[in-house]
Amino acid sequence: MESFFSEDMRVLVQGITGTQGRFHTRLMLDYGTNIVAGVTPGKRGGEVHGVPVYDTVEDAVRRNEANASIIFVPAPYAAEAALEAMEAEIKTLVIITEHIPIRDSIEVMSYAEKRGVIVIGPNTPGVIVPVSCKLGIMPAHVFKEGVVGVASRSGTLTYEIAAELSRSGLGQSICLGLGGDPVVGLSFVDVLGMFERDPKTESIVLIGEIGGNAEEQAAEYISSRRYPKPVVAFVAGRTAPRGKRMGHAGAIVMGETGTAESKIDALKSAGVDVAERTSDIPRLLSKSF
Amino acid sequence: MESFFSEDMRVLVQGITGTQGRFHTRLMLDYGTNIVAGVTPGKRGGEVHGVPVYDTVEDAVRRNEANASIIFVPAPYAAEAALEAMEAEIKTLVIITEHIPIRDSIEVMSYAEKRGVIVIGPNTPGVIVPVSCKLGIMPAHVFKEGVVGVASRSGTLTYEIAAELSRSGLGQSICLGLGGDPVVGLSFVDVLGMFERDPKTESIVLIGEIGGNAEEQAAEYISSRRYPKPVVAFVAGRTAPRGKRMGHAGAIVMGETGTAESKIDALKSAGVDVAERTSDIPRLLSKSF
Amino acid sequence: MKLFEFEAKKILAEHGIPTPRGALASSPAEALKKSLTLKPPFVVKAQVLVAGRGKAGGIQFATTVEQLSQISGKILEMEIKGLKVERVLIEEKARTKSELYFGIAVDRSRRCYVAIASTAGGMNIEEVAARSPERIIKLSVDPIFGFRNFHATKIASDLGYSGKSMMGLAGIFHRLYRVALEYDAELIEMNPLVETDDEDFVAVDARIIMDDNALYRHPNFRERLFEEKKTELTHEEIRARKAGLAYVKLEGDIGIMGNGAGLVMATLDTVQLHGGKPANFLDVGGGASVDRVAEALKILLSDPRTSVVLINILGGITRCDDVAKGILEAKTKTSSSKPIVIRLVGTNEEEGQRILTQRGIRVLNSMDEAAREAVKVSRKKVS
Amino acid sequence: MKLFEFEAKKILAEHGIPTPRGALASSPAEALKKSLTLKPPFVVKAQVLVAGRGKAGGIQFATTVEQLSQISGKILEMEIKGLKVERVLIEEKARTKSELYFGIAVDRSRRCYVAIASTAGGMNIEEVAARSPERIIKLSVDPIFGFRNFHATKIASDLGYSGKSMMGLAGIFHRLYRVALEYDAELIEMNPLVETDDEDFVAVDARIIMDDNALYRHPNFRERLFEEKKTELTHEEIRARKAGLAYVKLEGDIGIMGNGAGLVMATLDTVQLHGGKPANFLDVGGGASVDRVAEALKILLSDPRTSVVLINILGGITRCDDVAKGILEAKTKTSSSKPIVIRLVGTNEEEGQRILTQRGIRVLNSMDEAAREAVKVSRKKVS
Repeated sequence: MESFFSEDMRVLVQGITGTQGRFHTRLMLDYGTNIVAGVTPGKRGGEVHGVPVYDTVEDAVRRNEANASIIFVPAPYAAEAALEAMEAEIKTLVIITEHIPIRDSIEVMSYAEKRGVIVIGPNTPGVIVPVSCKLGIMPAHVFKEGVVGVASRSGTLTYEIAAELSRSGLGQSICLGLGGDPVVGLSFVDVLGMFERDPKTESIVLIGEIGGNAEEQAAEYISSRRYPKPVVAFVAGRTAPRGKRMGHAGAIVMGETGTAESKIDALKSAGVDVAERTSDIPRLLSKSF
Repeated sequence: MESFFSEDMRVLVQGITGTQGRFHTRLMLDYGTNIVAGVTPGKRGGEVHGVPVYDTVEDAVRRNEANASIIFVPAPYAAEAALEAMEAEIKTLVIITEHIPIRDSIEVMSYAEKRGVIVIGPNTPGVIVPVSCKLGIMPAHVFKEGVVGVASRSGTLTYEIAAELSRSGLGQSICLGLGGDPVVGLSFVDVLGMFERDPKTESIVLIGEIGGNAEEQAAEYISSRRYPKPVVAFVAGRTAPRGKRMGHAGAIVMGETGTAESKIDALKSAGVDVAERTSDIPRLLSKSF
Repeated sequence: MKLFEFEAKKILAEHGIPTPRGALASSPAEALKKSLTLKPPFVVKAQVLVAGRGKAGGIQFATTVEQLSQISGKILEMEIKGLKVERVLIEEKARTKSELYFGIAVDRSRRCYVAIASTAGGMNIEEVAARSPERIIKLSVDPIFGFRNFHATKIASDLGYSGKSMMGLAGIFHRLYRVALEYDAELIEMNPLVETDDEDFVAVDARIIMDDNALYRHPNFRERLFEEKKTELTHEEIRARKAGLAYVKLEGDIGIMGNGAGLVMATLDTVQLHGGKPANFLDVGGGASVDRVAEALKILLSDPRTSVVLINILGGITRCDDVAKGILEAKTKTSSSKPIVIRLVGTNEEEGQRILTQRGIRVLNSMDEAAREAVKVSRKKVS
Repeated sequence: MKLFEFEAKKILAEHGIPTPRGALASSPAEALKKSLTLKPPFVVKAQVLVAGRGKAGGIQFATTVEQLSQISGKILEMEIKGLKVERVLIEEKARTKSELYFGIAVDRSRRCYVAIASTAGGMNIEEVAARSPERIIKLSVDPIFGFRNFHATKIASDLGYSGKSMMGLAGIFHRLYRVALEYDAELIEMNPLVETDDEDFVAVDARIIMDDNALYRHPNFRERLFEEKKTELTHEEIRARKAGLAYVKLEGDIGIMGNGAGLVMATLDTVQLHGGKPANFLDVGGGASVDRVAEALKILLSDPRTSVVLINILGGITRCDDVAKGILEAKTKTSSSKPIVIRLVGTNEEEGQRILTQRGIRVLNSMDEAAREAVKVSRKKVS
């Protein structure tokens, strides 16, 4: 996955000394991720699983040439952490943190755009390239190396579908969680562009859900440019009532906007196979080979 | 003066319906300045000396292709007016207004830098190219067409010196007021660069005063690159006490910083002739021809 | 978090945005008393946190204080969309020349705030956008540059106003943006914003939805998340929220819980696909403890509408043994005999499944199978 | 506009920055009474708006309340650099482990705010910068991005602090930046910011200079510009400020006024070049009215130190006839016989010169000539 999953990725963990940060640093290291440094203000000089800890991102970057960062910092400080990373020239940013205020996310995305930084999340399980690298919190064992690119707005549902794919012998080239918040960095459209350019990815699964219009935009993108790789989609939330937030801050139907029907209709019109059940996805994908 | 005084300058007057705006619009028109529109929120549809008035800069620019603006808006709204002009793609901005808070000026300069906008002022008499164009409030009769470029941090003192020059037969290629505030747009260094590239300008007069270190930086610039055109300087405020603001917000010696001695010494070391009296300037200039 | 109309108006007024003169009352007597300082005609408005109160009779007019008192009494006895009316807002009715809409919302795809204005005030703005898009003015707000006075001026000018009216209107727009930022609003609107006969503007209705995730910056409002009367939530929803669970009440009879919002939504969808009706959405979240799982299940079991509970867990951070223990604890504590269909896979699944099967509880492996089973059980129950 | 130390500290404390416990007193009795709630040792500090009060004896220490009362009395009788001490600040003396400097200033050449920190606290920061630049940490603040928590952390870390101390210090830095913005400070500093024996931090001295041009945003402070006791200004300076004139008192005997700051400064310089000593700087500004010119001249004529007044006007927006009328008015009103040397050229100069010469007043044409003349007249007067 060229644009941000380069061979020489040197990863920083922000909030490395917290429970989550510490736990997942261990799992990411085990998976083979090249973690070079961690940051927690006030904890300079410490170590987490052999990874040196710094007070500031600038310091960590200067001494370890980190170029990507994964953020486990609590919500009230997470946006600040993202801005700090960007100011220190970090170019790929995975924000795991949930419950970041929208206002803060908007600011982060605005800077990211101005500085050409790729942001994944917030409120994302992260990204995994089976079986070489993991920048996230997903359970590694459900993923298998292969040629299906997966992009999703949800966490556990992605594991469910990845597990179905793996069981059916359909490994994944990369799985990306875009994040369950209303305002996130990478969109389906961005990711479709990356998948198209990625030689390893042969077909794509999009896992959408109610709220917003990211799926409609993906459909528009697919149909307008006659997208060259087969795409299968699943959209969660057909049964969701209006005006209620379904767990994710972003999963809400506002008025007529963001219904599952709208998304499914748009995707189908764009020629995308939309699965009714997660268990149908492997079959629909196989059809396309 | 290439960079901002192009032939096709189409000027907007912000605050055109105020007393100052109205008065100087008349004088600028008389001088031959190509004023195409004016802006005062709430005054759309009106006219000032035949110039159409709009509510917003965007509207004025869209309908009249203005590319420069002169601002007469009162201090509490002047920075906002400057930002509005920049958002509407105005590329040359003269801010006449005095008493703009520093915090506001800092914001304006920051945007100007990011957007590549040239800002002259605030607290400036503006800029004049005798005898073709005036974007300012200076009394036109003291200026004469010629080959001396003048840049100054002061208003009346510039008129005094321009009058001396004109009387001595030394016309001016352009006279620029940089502004008497601590934070202004164009600096002596910027202007020296412009003068160097301007074929019409053969020699230069810099009129400095106490406060800040713009003159020291000009000296550094002149000596470091062996500046190719002769420069004569005058620095006002040798007798000024420390810690007192001498009329201009920017004219204040803070601690050891910003004294006239420091400036004069730096300029002399850089090979600049520094006049003791304004009346000496024509003689020093003539020497250089 | 939704604010009541009277709260939103108070905030607007504090920020220099004109609102009608009025007062809050929780009884006809109080309404009568407070109306004495107001000039007729009046309007009486139910203070409930649901849309569509007008159509439900929650907004009525009165020309005399007696009539106002009588109407207040009637409205205070209403229940609108399941919510009891506890208070009414009594106000002087604005002398309307025209009605505008102005609001600030989040534009997800552009990832910024967007200012929305229309001369079609008083109507549902989404309907206006759908039917007469030419009547809608939208302006994306650069998050760093902000919504400046001149942006407000531009909108007011584009709405067709000029001179003093335009300046006044622009001032109101600009102030509303400042309120939006200050209160971390994910939606703020004045609808209608009324232009009166004497060419003043007044926000006749106002709505603020605060971003729940930002409530730590607004401690005054934070505790309200857990107060039934100050939210539009049901008793069960409040209880779930207190336990840190994401819960939404639905109309059906199959109680559903799982881990992860997307997975639970998909579970609901699968149940419906098989002909069943979900009674709720309940996400226990990631890495749920024994206690949290138990509390979640207790909420579902105690819901009288529920005929069967479907549990769908795919353990990642969540451990299946913890889930199994939570299920047992809830069953013991509630002594409910309602059937429970369980799908439990992922981290520590052998241990989790063992704990349950030891107690004679069957555990399924696929979501689809579990959903089908739950629907089957619910049908039996109902018939 | 300079704030008093006690005011600056109050603002800092309100923003969560620790300051020593203390109280303000304007008499020894009050100092004694208020010291009873404080723990010795004490420090007594003159509240005057000039630098160098320490060297002038305006800061003294006391170990008992009696001593404190006595010292307060002594300081309250002082006059420091021409300013009477009206109040003292009595405080608990901090148990100092080390002294730091932290401030926010305007960086003119980079056109932004700059945060400045040093471990050489308690000293003049400019001297430190000149002598030991390696002890100074500077960080330019991007005006749009702002001074963020992590910038503060970086500075605290670079100063050599770690762990809890670093976090505490960073918090103080960050709060000071917020104070700077909120109060439109052109300079704000804590010097020294003391690290105490128990590793807390406390701002032992604090200074805020507000941007005069921003005072319209701070109405509480605005009126103070014109109160003698709340500024470092002399009576004449206050009077001039009220009239909208820029006036600075100097040491000499030649009163000087003109239009335009640069021109007046150049006039002062020229006078000195000819061996004269300016009594003041006075700029009547652009387009001065008859009244403003008259008031300006009255201020100069009424100054007992002044032997001669030099008026240097180059009319642009300013009209020479208005200036001439103003001069006549002031001469009539004050019936002063002090000589006035006048240079008057520019807009309407014929009319202006005519008005004066009709009354037998000579008018010169060049600044240099006028300066020379004024010096000559002053020499005659003095000799």
